[in-house]
Amino acid sequence: MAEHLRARSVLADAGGEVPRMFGDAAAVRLTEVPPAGAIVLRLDAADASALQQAREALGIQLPLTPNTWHGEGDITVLWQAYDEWLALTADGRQTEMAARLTQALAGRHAAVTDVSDLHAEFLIEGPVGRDLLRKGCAVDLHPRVFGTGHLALTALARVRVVLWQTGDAPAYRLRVERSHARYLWDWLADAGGEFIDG
Amino acid sequence: MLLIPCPWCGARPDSEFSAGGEAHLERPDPDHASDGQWGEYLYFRRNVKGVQRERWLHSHGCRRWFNVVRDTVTHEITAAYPMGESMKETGPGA
Amino acid sequence: MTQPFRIDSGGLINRGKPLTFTFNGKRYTGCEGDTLASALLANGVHLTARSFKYHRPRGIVSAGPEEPCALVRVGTGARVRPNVPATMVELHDGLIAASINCWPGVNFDVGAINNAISGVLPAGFYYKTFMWPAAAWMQYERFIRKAAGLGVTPSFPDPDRYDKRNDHCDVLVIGGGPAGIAAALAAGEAGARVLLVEERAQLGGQLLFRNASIAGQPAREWLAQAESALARLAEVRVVCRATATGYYDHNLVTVLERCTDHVADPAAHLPRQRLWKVRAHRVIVAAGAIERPIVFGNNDLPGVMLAGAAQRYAAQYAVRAGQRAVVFTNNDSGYEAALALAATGVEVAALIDPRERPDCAEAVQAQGIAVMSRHAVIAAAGSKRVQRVTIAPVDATGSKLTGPMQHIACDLVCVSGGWDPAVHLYSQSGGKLVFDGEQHCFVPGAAMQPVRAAGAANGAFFVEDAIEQGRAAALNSDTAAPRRALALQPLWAAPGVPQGAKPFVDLQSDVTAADLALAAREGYVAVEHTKRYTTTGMGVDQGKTGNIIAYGLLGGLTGRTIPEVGTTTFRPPYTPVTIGALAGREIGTSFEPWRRTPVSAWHTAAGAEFEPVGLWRRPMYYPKPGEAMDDAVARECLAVRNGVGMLDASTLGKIEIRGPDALTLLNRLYTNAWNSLAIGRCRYGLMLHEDGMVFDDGVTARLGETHYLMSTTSGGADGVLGWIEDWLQCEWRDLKVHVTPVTAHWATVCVTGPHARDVLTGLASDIDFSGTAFPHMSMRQGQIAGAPARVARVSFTGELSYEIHVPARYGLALWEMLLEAGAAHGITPLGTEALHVLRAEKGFIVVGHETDGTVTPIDLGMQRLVSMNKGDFLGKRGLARADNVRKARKQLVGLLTRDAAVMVPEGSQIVAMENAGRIAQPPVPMLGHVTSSYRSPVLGRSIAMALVADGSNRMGGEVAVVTDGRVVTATLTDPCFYDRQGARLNG
Amino acid sequence: MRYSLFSLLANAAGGHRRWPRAWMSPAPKPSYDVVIVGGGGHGLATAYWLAKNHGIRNVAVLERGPIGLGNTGRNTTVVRSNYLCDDSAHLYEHALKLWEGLSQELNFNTMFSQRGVVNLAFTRHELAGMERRAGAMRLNGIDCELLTLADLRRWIPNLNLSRDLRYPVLGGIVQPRGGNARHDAVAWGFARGASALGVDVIENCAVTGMRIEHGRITGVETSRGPIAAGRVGVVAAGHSSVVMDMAGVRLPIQSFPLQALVSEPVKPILHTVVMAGHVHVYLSQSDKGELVIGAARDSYLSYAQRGSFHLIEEQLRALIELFPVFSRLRMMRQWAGIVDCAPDASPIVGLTPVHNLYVNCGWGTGGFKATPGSGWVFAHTIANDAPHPLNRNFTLERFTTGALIDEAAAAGVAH
Ligand SMILES: Cc1cc2nc3c(=O)[nH]c(=O)nc-3n(C[C@H](O)[C@H](O)[C@H](O)COP(=O)(O)OP(=O)(O)OC[C@H]3O[C@@H](n4cnc5c(N)ncnc54)[C@H](O)[C@@H]3O)c2cc1C
Ligand SMILES: NC(=O)c1ccc[n+]([C@@H]2O[C@H](COP(=O)([O-])OP(=O)(O)OC[C@H]3O[C@@H](n4cnc5c(N)ncnc54)[C@H](O)[C@@H]3O)[C@@H](O)[C@H]2O)c1
Ligand SMILES: Cc1cc2nc3c(=O)[nH]c(=O)nc-3n(C[C@H](O)[C@H](O)[C@H](O)COP(=O)(O)O)c2cc1C
Ligand SMILES: [Zn+2]
Repeated sequence: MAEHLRARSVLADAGGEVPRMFGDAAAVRLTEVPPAGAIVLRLDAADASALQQAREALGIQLPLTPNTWHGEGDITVLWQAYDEWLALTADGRQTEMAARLTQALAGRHAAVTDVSDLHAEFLIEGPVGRDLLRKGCAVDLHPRVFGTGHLALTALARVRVVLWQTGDAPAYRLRVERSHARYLWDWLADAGGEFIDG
Repeated sequence: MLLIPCPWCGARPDSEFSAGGEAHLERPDPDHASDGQWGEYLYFRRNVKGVQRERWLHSHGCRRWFNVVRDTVTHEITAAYPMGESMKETGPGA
Repeated sequence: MTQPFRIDSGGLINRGKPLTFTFNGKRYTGCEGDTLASALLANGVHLTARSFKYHRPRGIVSAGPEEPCALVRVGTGARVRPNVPATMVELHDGLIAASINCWPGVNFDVGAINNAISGVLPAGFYYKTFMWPAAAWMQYERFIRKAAGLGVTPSFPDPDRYDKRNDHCDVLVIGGGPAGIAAALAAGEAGARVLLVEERAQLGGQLLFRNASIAGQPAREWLAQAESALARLAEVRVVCRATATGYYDHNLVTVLERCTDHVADPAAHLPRQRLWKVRAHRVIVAAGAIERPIVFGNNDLPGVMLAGAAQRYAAQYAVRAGQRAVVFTNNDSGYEAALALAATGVEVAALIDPRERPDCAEAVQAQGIAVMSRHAVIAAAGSKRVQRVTIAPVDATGSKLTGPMQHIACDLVCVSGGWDPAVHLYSQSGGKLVFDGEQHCFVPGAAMQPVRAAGAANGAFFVEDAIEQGRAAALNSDTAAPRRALALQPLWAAPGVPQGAKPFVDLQSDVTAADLALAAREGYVAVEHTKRYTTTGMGVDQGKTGNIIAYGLLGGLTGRTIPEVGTTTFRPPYTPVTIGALAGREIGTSFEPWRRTPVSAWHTAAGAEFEPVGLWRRPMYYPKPGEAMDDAVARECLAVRNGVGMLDASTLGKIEIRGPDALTLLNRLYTNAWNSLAIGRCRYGLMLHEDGMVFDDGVTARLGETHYLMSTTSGGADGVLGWIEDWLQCEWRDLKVHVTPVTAHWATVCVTGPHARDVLTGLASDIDFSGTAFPHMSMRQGQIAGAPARVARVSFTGELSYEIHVPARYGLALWEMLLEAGAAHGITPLGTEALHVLRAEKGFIVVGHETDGTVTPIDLGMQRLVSMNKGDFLGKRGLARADNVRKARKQLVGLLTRDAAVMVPEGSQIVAMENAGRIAQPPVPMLGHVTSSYRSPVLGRSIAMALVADGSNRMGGEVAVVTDGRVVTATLTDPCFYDRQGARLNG
Repeated sequence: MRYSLFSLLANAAGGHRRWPRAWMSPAPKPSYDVVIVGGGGHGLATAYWLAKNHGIRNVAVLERGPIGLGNTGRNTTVVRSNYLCDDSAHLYEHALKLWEGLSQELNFNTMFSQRGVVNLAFTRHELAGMERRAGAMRLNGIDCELLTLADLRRWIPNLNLSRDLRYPVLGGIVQPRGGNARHDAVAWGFARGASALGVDVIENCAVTGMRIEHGRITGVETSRGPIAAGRVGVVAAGHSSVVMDMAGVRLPIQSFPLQALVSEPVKPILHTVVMAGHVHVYLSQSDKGELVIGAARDSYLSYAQRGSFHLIEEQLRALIELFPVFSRLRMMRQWAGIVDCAPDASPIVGLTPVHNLYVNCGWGTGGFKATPGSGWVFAHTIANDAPHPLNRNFTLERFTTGALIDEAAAAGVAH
């Protein structure tokens, strides 16, 4: 019997490891991102010292502006609500990260939960990425109002996603509840079909 | 489709939200409320024609509840404010 | 092939690109740039349709979306489009079209009998007859239905693809005529993000056929320059073949883009149509104006056409709509049309104008056209095409004949009764309409949303005014843009229409002036009543040309002004929108997400039958080859009772609860008391809404001092989370507790059966599974084969059971490992159906089966789970309401059929034994219904649960279960049928 | 003048110039025995039955606009009595029986077409719910048949019965006596009938206040002046709480938009009413040929007679799932009404805390079908100052005691 349980991708049976390309010159490219360590942090943003503790434990400032994210080194923190953040780190580091945070925030009105397997993460890049997303997403992604560093919690197709822009090409990442991932992947692949030159 | 101004995420189509009905309802003291008062609390709403304060949940976004001041005839929204904030004097009637 | 009515030069068609098409089985040729209508006219085809009610011959009336008559079927097979206006069908090679609503054909149509008996078919005739005998209506109706309707629905599923697109802009400009172009240019140059949508294939609006000059420049030159200026602006997007169809709240405008309808062989990957949902900061409606007809006798004959349309056919499409025309106009625009026609070689026999002679008559007369002022066309004649008109002199108001009639031979009548701004979208936005007493049309008034109208849509009928208005609207400038009036004297209908010549108001719905008069006589005078009684404006064209005339005539009939009559409500869509486009891509497999667990693919491969649970898809059972459902379920059940089974329970809702007030929260949410729960132990709880009714249940484990893990039903997880967050965020803001949903983070496998422990002890794990170390209703954390794991010993089957949670990425591996580890014990995967049988044997409830939102814990016999002395909890007060403490409420019971082999269907009604004989003579009082019903393999008989009035006092008594007219006798018992002492899950 | 084929023929000869007004629209008198507030189908039916069954003819129906343009004039016209709760079943079945003779009763063809109402089941849970409902209907003496897939194929030839759907159809029930009626005709027919019996149908007369003395109503204020009344019945649908507020009576009612749409007219293609609860759409084909399609209601309070566009998208997705052949048809018009929803999705018909003031509301998304029956029992209630046995349990008090008549679970989809 196996000594160690083998991890599987949520798209294991849909070929998610292989990037999907649509259009000549990769007008848009869709990839499943390997799992990251992820922590949900709940904290009162009005509690300045708690914020300070969290910052020290993470080594990075929590974004306090709604709809933004902030990354340094291998840590990215996504704003989720006025009292909630999603901290991403390299896979395997989450337990330690959670422990650090838990310890730093002990005795405060805060909660740290490992959610590394709660979501799947996709990368969408290429010049028509915006056109692909706007088929199912009502957020205005025009560069005048949404650029690298921005984030949106919104509905894409029929599911809730966390969508954030990581590059001007543009490049977006999105996280979706794992049980919805396959649906969203298929939806994106179908939507991308239009950009394949006939 | 209404544009609901989430105080945090910004304005989004109402399909991203759940409507929570009239805001600032008082829950009567359960130990002292009569059946009549409890029934009022459960079922009776002002059903305002005009400007009303109501609750919305950004269910597909930040998952937070907040209050909105909206005209139920024109659908115009004049204010949105977080839960726990008292009724601001925003607009007539309400 | 010749196109006899094609003009040799001019126009915007490409003579070098001839296109072949078929109409009513006959082949014709047209040119690139034609519409089906212009190509038909080029070939001299005027008879294109039969009317809705009277099956009268009809032709082409307009050159746009307002077309009331020339509706045709386009395409064949699965790609057919049943009722489209020929005026909006761009010609492509091989296009096939045909007339609709006529049999055997458009030339000879049997339905025309209706025209002969039209005397007994006035407006609303069906309200007055077909009532005897009462039962015969269904027969009458069959005929009426056959006669009604227009085209035929395609017989096959739609092969095309439809897409959607969300869009945003600072300024949305609707309409690409001069006003819209000017608006887009001005806004774009000011730096705004602009979207300009134009319904037709190219920009230009009326400039495409009007001989206008703009600031001394010929219109087409201005247009070309403007188009290239637009193209240079990076943030201005122009989309043609895109109709703004609906204006909704908060400046949401829907736009239907027709991507491939005009292409002979569209590429398969492209959508046929795309629905845009545009959220604009500001909207400028520059949709132009629609020409208004004038009613006269037989004004529906083919060859009677709007003057502007004839002009457009001549100038844009290089088609002569006739050889000898009469122009009938009450305003100056008809003069321009007359000149344009004459310039293309149409003989204009006369220009008839009820007004005194206007200045513009001079130029017309100079072309040798007779201008007959103070005259009106009172009727047309001809069989399938107009052959002549009858004209007569009229008084100054146009309401009386003042002299003898005379006839003029012609094959084309060009009518202009004025222009109506296309205010549809403006009105849909909530904007008010006001009646312009000078131009006699409705124009936009006060706005309710950030929207302005410009150009002809705003009553500016002169190009330079329109451009000025477009610019002003774009810059949001307050200075009122100019609007010179178009000289016009209103004339809705010609007076003195001869007997027998029907004057039509709504050509599509076959509503005549007499119908309106009848409606008025019978009191249907409110404009909305008139509409509904006569069906005016209720056709595919939504009365774009007819409605205003109906208002005018109705005003006259009832002594009201047009503003007093008012308009009917403008509703979306402006022009009809394909249902497929509204549905979009989220159909079929994309209809709704299938939520998948980490083991889903394995279940599929194993041949499971699935059932939906919320958005999840759970294996219901795993049939082996040759096994029916019952066999498979029985096998799975017995495996659990006698050996061991395993179930994918990943769908169970899971919520982490942390904080010093976690315990307070649980005490308020659940009906029972939570104070004494030790760390590492679990407890079952019920949740009630504030009315006292059960809405979810589940087991919560205490993992730490202030840390709990709550589980919920699979379908109820979102509801429970929402419920908790609602209370925490809105009411109990002082509670120091956080809840975090983690359902999909964990894969959960439930191992259940007497051999469950044997299977688990075979795993590489640091958890001690022994009965003493790990008692029933407790949870342990540790690891299994290197993965972090939480294991709960809880049971829904009544057997020794463990729920093993590992991070989702390991879910499939865990499943496979358990299969392997359990192989020696014959471990059997089981689906939800077996689980339900097993839990029913134990009398455990399932929320949604045993509850339906009207059931309290007391009704379920679970009073021991309701702690009345722990303080308040949600639903406590509700439980005490008068009806909830009523005796003899419906209560949960077990049911054993007298014949153990008989199984009653779930949902069956239950009546008292003494009423069993009465079921043939209803009404029969009912006692309750069967909530769950199964064949129990271990008991070898059927079992059921039911909610029965006063059930707890009827225990041991018999009731009659009524199923499909049969009566089954059953005894009421305790709902627990198996191992009542619970011996099997302890130890 | 009586309506008949004969009178139609006779009038044809005269160019239809002799038809009289269908109903009189007189100026209000200073005082009436009974004033009905609201000239929708229910209000007009109430007045008709007051005059016909109870001999009370000094009655005015006050309608703020033209009659019949509220929900009566904008509903999808489904008529059925396939209800679960006994109280509802008896009430709606009484109405259905009245529908069966209504055209003759009113001498106005309401085009009541018993083409059958089919409810589809998409989950086993729904199937069990239908078994429960069908059983209850039969035991209450109401026609109902359970349908297999083969039956469905017969009833609805174009229905997509593929197993590959996200939610395949599993079965259904049909009430063969259910169907559609012409909505406008019902209002007009009752108005004509009531008018002929002496009732004043007063249009463009909005009630703006209530006169109450010592807990007893004595009349109403209107946009056309005060009108004294012995008794007042309020039947104002979406505006019920606004009107009752004038009398200081609160209602457990919320007003929501309910949308509907019609396709372009086509030749007969659908011969039954089809309702699909789980995927949220229902439809029928009108005699004029258009598909009349409805769905769920909007979730927010509104008095605007318009709703959110995404509901239309949802409804048409569901339609295409069930009827792929309708994809190329086009939506011709969409609209909304304001429906008065009670917490248990059942109406409130009865007395109020104010003497001689009666209320009839809460029909929500499904009161058209009740129109003749609702008027019948409400007229009885007003005439006797006591409810008819059929509406005895549809009281306001039930929201105090908790004895709701919970059709919410059974209804599933609005209509
Ligand atoms: C889109 C839609 C689809 C529906 N589909 C169905 C269906 O298929 N089957 C079904 O059974 N039911 C359906 N319904 C519900 C049904 O339409 C209503 O329940 C029913 O028509 C209510 O009738 P009513 O006469 O009570 O109300 P209404 O017809 O709305 O009449 C109320 C009247 O009161 C008047 N009024 C209001 N305030 C005042 C005042 N202050 N003074 C004077 N008059 C006033 C209003 O102007 C209105 O005319 C649907 C409803 C909608 C909106
Ligand atoms: N001389 C006359 O009697 C007379 C009368 C009326 C109009 N006009 C002419 O009309 C023009 C006015 O300019 P304008 O720009 O206001 O009108 P326009 O008619 O030139 O342009 C309006 C454009 O809007 C498009 N459109 C309409 N509804 C639409 C929708 N819902 N979605 C997308 N596109 C839509 C039309 O296809 C058209 O191209 C001038 O050329 C003027 O001379 C002249
Ligand atoms: C059963 C039914 C059938 C309808 N059929 C049509 C129709 O064939 N054509 C049409 O334009 N409108 C039709 N309508 C919609 C009405 O025109 C109108 O939009 C609706 O009654 C609401 O009124 P309003 O739009 O004036 O607010 C229909 C409405 C109903 C209730
Ligand atoms: Zn938000």
